[in-house]
Amino acid sequence: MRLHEYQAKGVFAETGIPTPDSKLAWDVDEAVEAANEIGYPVAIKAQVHVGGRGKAGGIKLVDDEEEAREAADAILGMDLKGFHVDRVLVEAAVDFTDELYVGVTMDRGAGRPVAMVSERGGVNIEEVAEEEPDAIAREHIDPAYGMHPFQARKAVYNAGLDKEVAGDVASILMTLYDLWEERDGADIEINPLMVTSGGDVVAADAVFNVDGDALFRQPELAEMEDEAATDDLEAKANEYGFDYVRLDGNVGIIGNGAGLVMTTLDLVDYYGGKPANFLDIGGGAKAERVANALDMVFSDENVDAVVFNIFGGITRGDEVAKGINEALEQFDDIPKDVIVRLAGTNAEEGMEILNTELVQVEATLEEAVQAAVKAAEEVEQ
Amino acid sequence: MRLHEYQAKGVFAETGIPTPDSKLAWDVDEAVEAANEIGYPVAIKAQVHVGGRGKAGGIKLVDDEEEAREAADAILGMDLKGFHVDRVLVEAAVDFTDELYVGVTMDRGAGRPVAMVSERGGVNIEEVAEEEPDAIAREHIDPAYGMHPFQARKAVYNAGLDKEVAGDVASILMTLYDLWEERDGADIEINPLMVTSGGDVVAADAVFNVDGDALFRQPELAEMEDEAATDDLEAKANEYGFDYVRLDGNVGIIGNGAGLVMTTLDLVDYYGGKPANFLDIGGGAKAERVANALDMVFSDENVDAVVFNIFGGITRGDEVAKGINEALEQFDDIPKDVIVRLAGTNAEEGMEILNTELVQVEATLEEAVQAAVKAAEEVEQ
Amino acid sequence: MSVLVDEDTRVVVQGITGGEGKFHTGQMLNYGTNVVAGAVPGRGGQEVDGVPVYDTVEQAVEAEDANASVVFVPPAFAGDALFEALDADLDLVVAITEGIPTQDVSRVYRTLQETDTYLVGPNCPGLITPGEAKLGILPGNIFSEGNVGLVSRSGTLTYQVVDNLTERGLGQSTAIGIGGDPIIGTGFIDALELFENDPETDAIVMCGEIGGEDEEQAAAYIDEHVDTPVAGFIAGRTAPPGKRMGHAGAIVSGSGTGTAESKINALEDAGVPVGDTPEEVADAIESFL
Amino acid sequence: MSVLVDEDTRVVVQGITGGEGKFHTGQMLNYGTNVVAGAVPGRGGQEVDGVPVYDTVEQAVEAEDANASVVFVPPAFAGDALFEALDADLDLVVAITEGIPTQDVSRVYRTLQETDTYLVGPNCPGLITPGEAKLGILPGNIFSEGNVGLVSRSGTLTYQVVDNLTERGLGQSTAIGIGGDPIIGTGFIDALELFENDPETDAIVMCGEIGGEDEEQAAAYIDEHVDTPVAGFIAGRTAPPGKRMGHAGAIVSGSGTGTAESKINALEDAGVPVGDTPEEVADAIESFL
Repeated sequence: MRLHEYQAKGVFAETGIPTPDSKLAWDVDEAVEAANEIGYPVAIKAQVHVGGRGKAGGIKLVDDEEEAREAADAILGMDLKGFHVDRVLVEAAVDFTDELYVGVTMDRGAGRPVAMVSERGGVNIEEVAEEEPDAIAREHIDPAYGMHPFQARKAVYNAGLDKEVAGDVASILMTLYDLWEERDGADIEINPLMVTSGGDVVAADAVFNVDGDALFRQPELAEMEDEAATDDLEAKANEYGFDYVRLDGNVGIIGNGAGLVMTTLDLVDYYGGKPANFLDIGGGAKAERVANALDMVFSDENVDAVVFNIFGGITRGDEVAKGINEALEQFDDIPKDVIVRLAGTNAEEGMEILNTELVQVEATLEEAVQAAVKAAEEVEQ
Repeated sequence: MRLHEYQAKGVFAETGIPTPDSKLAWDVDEAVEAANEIGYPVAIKAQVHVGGRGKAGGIKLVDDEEEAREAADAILGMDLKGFHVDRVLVEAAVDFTDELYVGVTMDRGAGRPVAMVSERGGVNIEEVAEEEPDAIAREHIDPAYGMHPFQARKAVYNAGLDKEVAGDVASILMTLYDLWEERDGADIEINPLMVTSGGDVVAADAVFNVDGDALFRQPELAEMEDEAATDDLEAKANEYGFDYVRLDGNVGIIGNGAGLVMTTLDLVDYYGGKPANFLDIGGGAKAERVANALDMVFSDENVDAVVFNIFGGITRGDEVAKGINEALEQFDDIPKDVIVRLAGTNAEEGMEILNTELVQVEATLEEAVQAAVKAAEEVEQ
Repeated sequence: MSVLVDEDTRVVVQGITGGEGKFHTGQMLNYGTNVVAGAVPGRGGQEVDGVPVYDTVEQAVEAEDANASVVFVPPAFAGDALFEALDADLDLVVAITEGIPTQDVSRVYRTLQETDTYLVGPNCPGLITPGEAKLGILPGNIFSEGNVGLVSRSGTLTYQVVDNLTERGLGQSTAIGIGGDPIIGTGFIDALELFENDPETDAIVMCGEIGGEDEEQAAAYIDEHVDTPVAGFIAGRTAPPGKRMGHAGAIVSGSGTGTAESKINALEDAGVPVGDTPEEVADAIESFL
Repeated sequence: MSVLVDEDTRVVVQGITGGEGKFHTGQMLNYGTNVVAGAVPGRGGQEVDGVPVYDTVEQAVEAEDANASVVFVPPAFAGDALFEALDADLDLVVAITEGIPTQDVSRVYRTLQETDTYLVGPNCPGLITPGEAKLGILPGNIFSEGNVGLVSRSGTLTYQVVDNLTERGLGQSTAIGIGGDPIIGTGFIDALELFENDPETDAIVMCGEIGGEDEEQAAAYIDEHVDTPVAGFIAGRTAPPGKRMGHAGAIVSGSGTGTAESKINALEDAGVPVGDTPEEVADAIESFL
């Protein structure tokens, strides 16, 4: 789960990490008012979950009210890499001499957290990571202990930071790690961590992604989960609790288990079709959940046919069949062809239950995918 | 550093551990008023750092105001195993069906903390520990992680606690451990942890000893450090920052390093004398500290002669000699014979500085001790 | 004849009194698994399907001589349950639970390194030695006895591949669903090592998916250490970079490794044929035997 | 010829810019110890007595090839300094600092078990191989080269015993002050094992004191594993039970072990003569050689 920049900065500020003066604004007037209050120059920053906002025109530095109005007007409502901008952060511009990078994430390969520091922060940190990995000091953390203070020092000194700021950055890194640990962070980053001409450090941007599986014990963060600014269908998937990704094809795909659903996508592609989505109903789905999944895929107007591929383990074929029947019996005229393939637990019972007037049943994954690709092709023609 | 029962209960109560209603009282009227407020029966409990208070008459259960007055009058001002009682805790009596024991301490042999639970709590726990060690469930804790919840459960179920209270006791044990860890506990105990007829658990007594070396980061606990109710000389030692133990002999002993001071005591005994005290001035003592040490030992009227035994490592012989001279030059008539033996760092310089009109100098530890024993004997005769 | 589990494996089910724990205990018993105990705090003394329940894993191990556990404990308490299982010094712990916070798993993983226990999962379907025992939630009826070892990051994809094998009469020695979470216990390399050392495993299927570098590392391991023929499958060829597909394992990192292409190339470079479809995996295995 | 330290030991001093660190660095250099670096955060690039200072221990180790450290860092930060030393994978860490909170030491001790490093202390005078190197605060001039190994829980008592040995011409191979804190790194048994395996150590002095069970365990170890003759001394015979004498090690537990009597008996049962005075210890050693 991703927090917006302004939310992340709010959390950071609570722990004493210095952040610039800022205010959230939902419309142009609010933005201008905020800018006037903070005092120029200010940055006007689109609040969307997109990397490279600056390069894409989502951040503008303005020097007076007129520029502020112009910038807010341009950014609010814009479409940034597919995301609608409905709010901006108006923030005091920082007069900086250096841009550092600090971050904490889980190194899945090592199975433990890693803290990172670089004096090469700013927009190009990903290139730095790719091309000069040694320019980023990395320190693995023992999750039993958390970060030892000496590790924060090692990271900042190994990154080659000036002695003048090394102590401050080390203590920010300790704070970040503690935050990451206490609040179940997935990734937490300050990039850039700006060094001012006075030798102070300020978090000019903030990333805080939270482990979605831990939201049950992070009620405050769960409340911040963004309701707005995502694709309507993906919002619906959140509501239903599906793992759903919308793609640009026309064959709707529903299945159980990420690996099998991905395989179904791959086979659609392999047999010449184009997947419209990834939808994993998860393990042990009951009839209602199955019906919701069909509802979701039907709502996508790009979908021309649907393949429903279930290999039962905890999921039971009879429950799936019931759900499919229920969902389809609501329609006088079923909007898209549905091809079903059931295997595994209670698959035979499911096959018996399925109303074959409403769906086309196939025996194997390959046959089901081929049938769906064909059905979708026929619609397009 | 030991907290009083009432202080420990205050700390426990903050974390949600249930404790009986209680009030501290410094005189009889206050105690009676408190008892009336709480409602009878109440326990009136001497607040001194002594084990086995109950058996020694330091705890009385009273049923009405008259008994309360009588008990408070008897306990306040009493001498309990050498400790003056200057305050009592007046506490609601608990109607209990069982007395449990829970505690956390450092197992120095294992180098890690250990949590303990027993259903055989109460005054005889030490006997239980001695005679039926298996009646106490022990669970070693990994200090990197702290106590895992499963360990608290293991401890209570292995101790054979009733299922009805097992969950509550496990969660109290978790709380105790967290307290022990966060507040730098040395030993922390609830004995007895009473089980009421209603199946609730209540901390009827509370022990909380804090690691004296960690008081620098426990300011709240440091403030509780007891100013009162200890031996005057030991209070003085606290003030000066000496490790000091008063004993019942007449040869005063000052030295540097616990092992060497103990050895000096042992030699006094070996040569037929009786040590009056243990006083370790620690490492690197300067002249003033040395003078303070002499002042302390002179203040003990039982002391007839003093042996000053320094083997310099970080402690420098010249500094010690200066301190001895300074301390003794204040007297027109030096109250007790002082025998000095200096060895190690700057011992020769020290020997030169020492005013041999004020002190007797000996070359070896054995000779110094023998001289002091002899001098003390002469005073006694 | 098998790795990790067989008819002698003595299983304690952690969370046996919960809905899933109860249901799958029945399923495991039906399959013939030696489920000897359950462990649920406060439920000691009860029984589930005739299996005695203890308050702690340690008590279950002491009383019933269990040497493996299957964990159905809900995510909020699963990390602690895994620590309890490791503390009890079991040979094998199978964590079915899905959605355990990653930091909890990271702490468990840290302790796991100090033990000799095999942890399978979390968020995995478990493992099965057909005809002997299954530990977890795999549908027993699709498996058949044989000499193909199978290791997979995905649950239902495993079933699909097994189904294709079984239909052709290619039985399995042991099938291990290692799970697709960011941090798991037993990985591809551990499983490959076990199969390589199992005289009754004559061919291996390895099912990977996009995300992470485990498949690339496994390919290198196969190249150096595995003589048993291996066939591979990689799910997620059509996944767009940067999109999250289902579980966290399936994120394309975009840094050269982690993509389906990178994994397929690594495997093929190690001499492992990678099927375009599950059927093709079965073809390759058939050709080995 | 010695254990743990010799003329090739390359020392980094943690806390070299503090008062004690500075003073004893000078003392160690005077003695001939190979002090090659200091480590103090923020002081990298400075020098103390010609010794270059680095910001971290790791940098000191990389630049100067140090393999041991001596820690003079104040108690509040000493635990962290010890973790840093262990992280740098040194062979030997000598913690002089007195008054480190016990829980900090317990955490360090836990990590120590996962390393091959010898930690001496904390709250110890350090160790010395006469004529070669001293790491710590022991007064070098009282020691002399020879073949008596010495291990002691107490600082100044060690000096006393060494003085008695040196006066008789009984030189020392290595003398180790292990410290008297409740939790320490290297204990009696570690030291005894090192001396037993050192061909140049022909007799051992072991100075214990009341509290804990380390001397009893050491006695059992001597009985089984040590052929080199050992003489003992136990401080605290006259300490009243339950009274705290100086450091926390010196508490009589009252449960049968931990008393001077228990320790003396255990040692004598293991064939170790225990002196009533330091002189008698020297007598015993003289008789061995």
